Amino acid sequence: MEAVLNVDYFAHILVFFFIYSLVVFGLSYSTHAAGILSLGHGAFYGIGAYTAALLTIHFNVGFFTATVLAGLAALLASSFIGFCSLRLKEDYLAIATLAFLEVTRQLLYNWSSVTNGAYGLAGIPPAQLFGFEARQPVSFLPISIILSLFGIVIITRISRTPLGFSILASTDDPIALQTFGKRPTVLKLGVLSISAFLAGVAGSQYAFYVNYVHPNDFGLSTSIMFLAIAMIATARRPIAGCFVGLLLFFVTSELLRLLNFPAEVKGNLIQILTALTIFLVVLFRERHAKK
Amino acid sequence: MMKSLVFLFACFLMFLGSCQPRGTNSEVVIGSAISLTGQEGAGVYGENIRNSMELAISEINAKGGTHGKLIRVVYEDTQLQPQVAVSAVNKLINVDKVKVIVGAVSSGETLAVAPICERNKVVLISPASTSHEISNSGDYIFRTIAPDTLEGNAMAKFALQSGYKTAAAVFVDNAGTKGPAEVFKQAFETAGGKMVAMEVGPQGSTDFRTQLAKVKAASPDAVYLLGYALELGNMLKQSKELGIQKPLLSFQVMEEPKVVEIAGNAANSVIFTSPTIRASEAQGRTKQFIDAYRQRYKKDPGIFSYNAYDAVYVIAKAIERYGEDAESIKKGLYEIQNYDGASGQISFDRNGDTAQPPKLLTYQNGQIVVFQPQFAQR
Amino acid sequence: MTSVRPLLKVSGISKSYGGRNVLCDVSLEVLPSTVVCLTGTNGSGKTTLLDIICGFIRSDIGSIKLRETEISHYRPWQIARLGIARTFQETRPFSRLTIQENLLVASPMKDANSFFRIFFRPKLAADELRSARHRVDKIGTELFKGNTNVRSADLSFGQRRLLEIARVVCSNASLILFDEPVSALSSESRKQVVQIIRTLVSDGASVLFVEHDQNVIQELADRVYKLHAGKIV
Amino acid sequence: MRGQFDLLIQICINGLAAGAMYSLVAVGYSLVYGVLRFINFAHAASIAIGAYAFLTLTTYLGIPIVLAFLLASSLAGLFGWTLEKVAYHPLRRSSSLTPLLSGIAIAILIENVLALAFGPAPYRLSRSSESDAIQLLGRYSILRVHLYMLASAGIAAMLLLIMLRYTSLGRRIRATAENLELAQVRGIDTDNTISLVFVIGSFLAGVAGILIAYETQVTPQIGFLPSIKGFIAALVGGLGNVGGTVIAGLLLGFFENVLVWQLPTVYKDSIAFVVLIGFLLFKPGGLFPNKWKRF
Repeated sequence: MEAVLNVDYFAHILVFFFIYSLVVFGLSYSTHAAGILSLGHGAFYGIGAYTAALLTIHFNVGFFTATVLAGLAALLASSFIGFCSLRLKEDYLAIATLAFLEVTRQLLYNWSSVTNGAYGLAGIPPAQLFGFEARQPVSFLPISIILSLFGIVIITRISRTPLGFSILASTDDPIALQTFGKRPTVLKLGVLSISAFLAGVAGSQYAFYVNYVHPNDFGLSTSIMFLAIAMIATARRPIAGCFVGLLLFFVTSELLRLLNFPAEVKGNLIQILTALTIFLVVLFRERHAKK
Repeated sequence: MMKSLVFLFACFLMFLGSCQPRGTNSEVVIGSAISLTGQEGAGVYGENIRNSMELAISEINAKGGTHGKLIRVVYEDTQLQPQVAVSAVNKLINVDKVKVIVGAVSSGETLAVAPICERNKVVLISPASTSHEISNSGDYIFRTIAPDTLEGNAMAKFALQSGYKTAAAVFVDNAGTKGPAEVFKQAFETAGGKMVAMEVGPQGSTDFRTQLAKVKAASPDAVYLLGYALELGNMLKQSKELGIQKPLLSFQVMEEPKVVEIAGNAANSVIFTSPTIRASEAQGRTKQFIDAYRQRYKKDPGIFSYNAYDAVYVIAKAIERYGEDAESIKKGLYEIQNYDGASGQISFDRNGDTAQPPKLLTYQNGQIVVFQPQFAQR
Repeated sequence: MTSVRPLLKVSGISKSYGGRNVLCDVSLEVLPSTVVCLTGTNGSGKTTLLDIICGFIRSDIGSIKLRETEISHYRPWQIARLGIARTFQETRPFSRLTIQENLLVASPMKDANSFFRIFFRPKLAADELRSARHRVDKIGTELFKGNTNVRSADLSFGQRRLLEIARVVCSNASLILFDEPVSALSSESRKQVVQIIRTLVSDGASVLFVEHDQNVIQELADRVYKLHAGKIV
Repeated sequence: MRGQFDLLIQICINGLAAGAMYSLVAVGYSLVYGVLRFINFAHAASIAIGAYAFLTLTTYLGIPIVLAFLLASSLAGLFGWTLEKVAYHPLRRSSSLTPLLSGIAIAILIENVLALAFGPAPYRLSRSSESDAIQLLGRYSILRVHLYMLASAGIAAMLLLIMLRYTSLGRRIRATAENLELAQVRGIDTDNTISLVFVIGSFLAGVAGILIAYETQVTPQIGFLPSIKGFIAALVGGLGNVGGTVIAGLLLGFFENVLVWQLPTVYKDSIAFVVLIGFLLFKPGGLFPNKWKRF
């Protein structure tokens, strides 16, 4: 009597897998290649989600335009962190991105005339693409796969060209890079804005898939989750590393959900596993980093 | 590297596909998507709900279960985050093949999972989300807790009857407390009253001294304090510390023992609305539930416990009458009228909401008693 | 033959750090496709002068003219784009990149280096990249016997020195500043470096290099400036 | 008008109270950053450990308050020591990103372990006079625990200044802070010095945790907001400048509450973050950024 293959469960997880992949591709590249540790990607994700939600609810903009505008909104927001990265070095920049995240979250909560504050925004129409409505997870999956491929193309395209080598060089030795006419800060800002754009696009997908957005989803725990996944990647293989990180994350969180751990322990266990992965990856990479 | 990646991805897909729905057909499986861990005291609400559901199920199963089958609950943690709630509900619907889910806790989560339950024709019954925005989010969506409009209006009526001309409100920036505050303001002002201060505290903060100082300066006739497990206790304590002499009004979160533990004797003589009565004056089904809960868990039931207990019973009642598929549960629930539950009289309207009439209660040296309002008859 | 206008004209450059004047009133010229040597004891301000010319350090007074443009207030990347490249005394490879990638970063490419063009002008970027790769491989085989995808962090000191010089060659700058190019090199690679500098000059580039080794100076320098305690002697 | 005047005074007192807590937390931050030039994200964990240790010692084991106070804070200090040995020492030579990440990881780890061990619910420290309000001039109120916070922040700052100026440990700390390699060359056991700095910083965080617990309640997230606000105060005061940090903490608490006198009170927390961004961008040295003499 039970369906052999519960497609919806399968599809739902894969949709989130590919939505998160977009954010994580950008974040891992900006962290490892451009050396910008950002705790603010939860905010870019949120800004993308809210932009798409507001555009579709109030101005019934189409799915595609809303997604592009959501990405651009996040890109615009990233200019603030870009400005900070000009003047601050790594650890101060990380704190500035944390402040940016918290201010954005407070804004989403308090600007209730626009964002409906703590009630969140309901009634976001599902994604319409070429005439059919993607209501079920299965029908939404192709969209998120395509957009994830879009993210892969962008990041690999950059990392394989001399532009990508210059980006790596901008962290290795910005002084020497300048003697060849390249501008390290412009390169870093370029990477940051592209990763913010991808996070914004992912945010709009989340809005269209869940048809509801709430400020509580775009706080520090989301940023840290993205960072934990992005940690696995390396500058040389950003995409492959992210896939390993994503697989690790989803398998552990879904596995824990399926094993009948007492429910109240699961939430903490997932967090503890995330923390341990970050810690072990950082320690492992430190031990093997060639000087 | 690519080969190993593809291989890894393949096992991931197989792993996902392989998780067959468990559950033999000799038992009814109910889903429960509640916050068991997370920020802002999320775990407290989950624990209250889980304890009451387990209590109700053990009682029902002791009497042979429902529709000839025993009941089992699968719990999923939502961490008070809509994003996590969506995945939790997805797993309950698609893996555990549940037809009814008790949850979610915060209004944000319920609004996020409601469309999924509607789409998959699964009944969602929330024991905790009070926002009035949930009322029309679908005909599979029910609640065993009254919408915030009820308590807001009831307290406004009481304030007007007591002759208060001005009032102030201090609440936290989340749906559960913002709703009653705004409803109270609307009702109070339409009837001629005047709100002299509406002070909001940011999420997760426990320091309301400045908000309360502004309220004290506005010298209202009464102060309406709204917060949850981590906030309300501190609001009360800090009002006493700031020497606010005016009568303090509040809502059903006052039932939560943790709030009184934090507030200490500041909780005394706070007038609050709540459909249930904890401790001394409770009678009938509520008293029976309180005694059973204390006997099993050695502590008093907290907020949402009563509503979760009733949720299980009304589900069992619906299944008993029409069967365990979602349509029958839905039909059965809509037919439940003035069911005498632990959280008061439950009757579902066409929105799936219930309206247990809130009673006026207060604390006297640590005990909840019914508040006898001596309105000056004018 | 004073009618030939100098490629680089440094005049009246002074720089002092907290009271200690490192350079005072230094002037020199580099004529097109000539080799000029700057020599002097350690700490006589040679590297500081190079840093000032490259824009890393701002001189207190004085002017630097490249052909007609005054570049003393330009930023390092602006000066580089005008065709000045340099090597460093302590080698500064891009450690995470391979030799080939180091050389590609050094080669001037407009299309393959802009975020905009690699997406919207992929064809142009691809052609430019192909020709650059071709030049880089030629230099790679010449200097590193072909194995150019070795991470530069794993190179020996001598190889890193060669990499710096190869990078400068790839950048086909018109003026190249060498900071002790042959110091601590084996005699065999020392000859190789001198040979490269000669070919560069014959291709029309000019060179200003800092050096102590007298016979290298003899071999290469058309003109020698001697710096002693910040002043030209 | 009388009401508004009273309100302003009470708000200033609230500002003082909040500021006292921020300064106490910030002193620990400033010390650690001053020496190592990096931000210890796991400072929140030391606060939580101090609070929970005190809770267990007093409520469950019934140890007298003063003894429990010292024991709990030294337990937090011990945590600081292990934190440095496990999470930061091995990463000393890496880019300053990695210690940040391991700090975040430890902060999450401790928060969740405490939530598992003690449950998510808030606890109240046993009823005692520390948290009763004192009426000033009959109209304004401040908690006794706020005065304790103010006192301990001041005492801690003074003790630290004296220790750093006149004791051999102080000289070793300043040498390590000035230049790690140079200090090593001069035969100073820098690793031991750095661990001691962490012990002191976390001990102070433990003290702050206990006093915060008295002020409100004990939850796994007790250290989160105070540690961020404490860091902002440390930065505003000039990282590494213990004296300036205490003053900056008071100023932050003061402005946070006073600005909200007219603005809607919901912006209270965002003000602190806007202050942080402002100082990070335009005055990263903080209010009193004199060079190393700042100790």
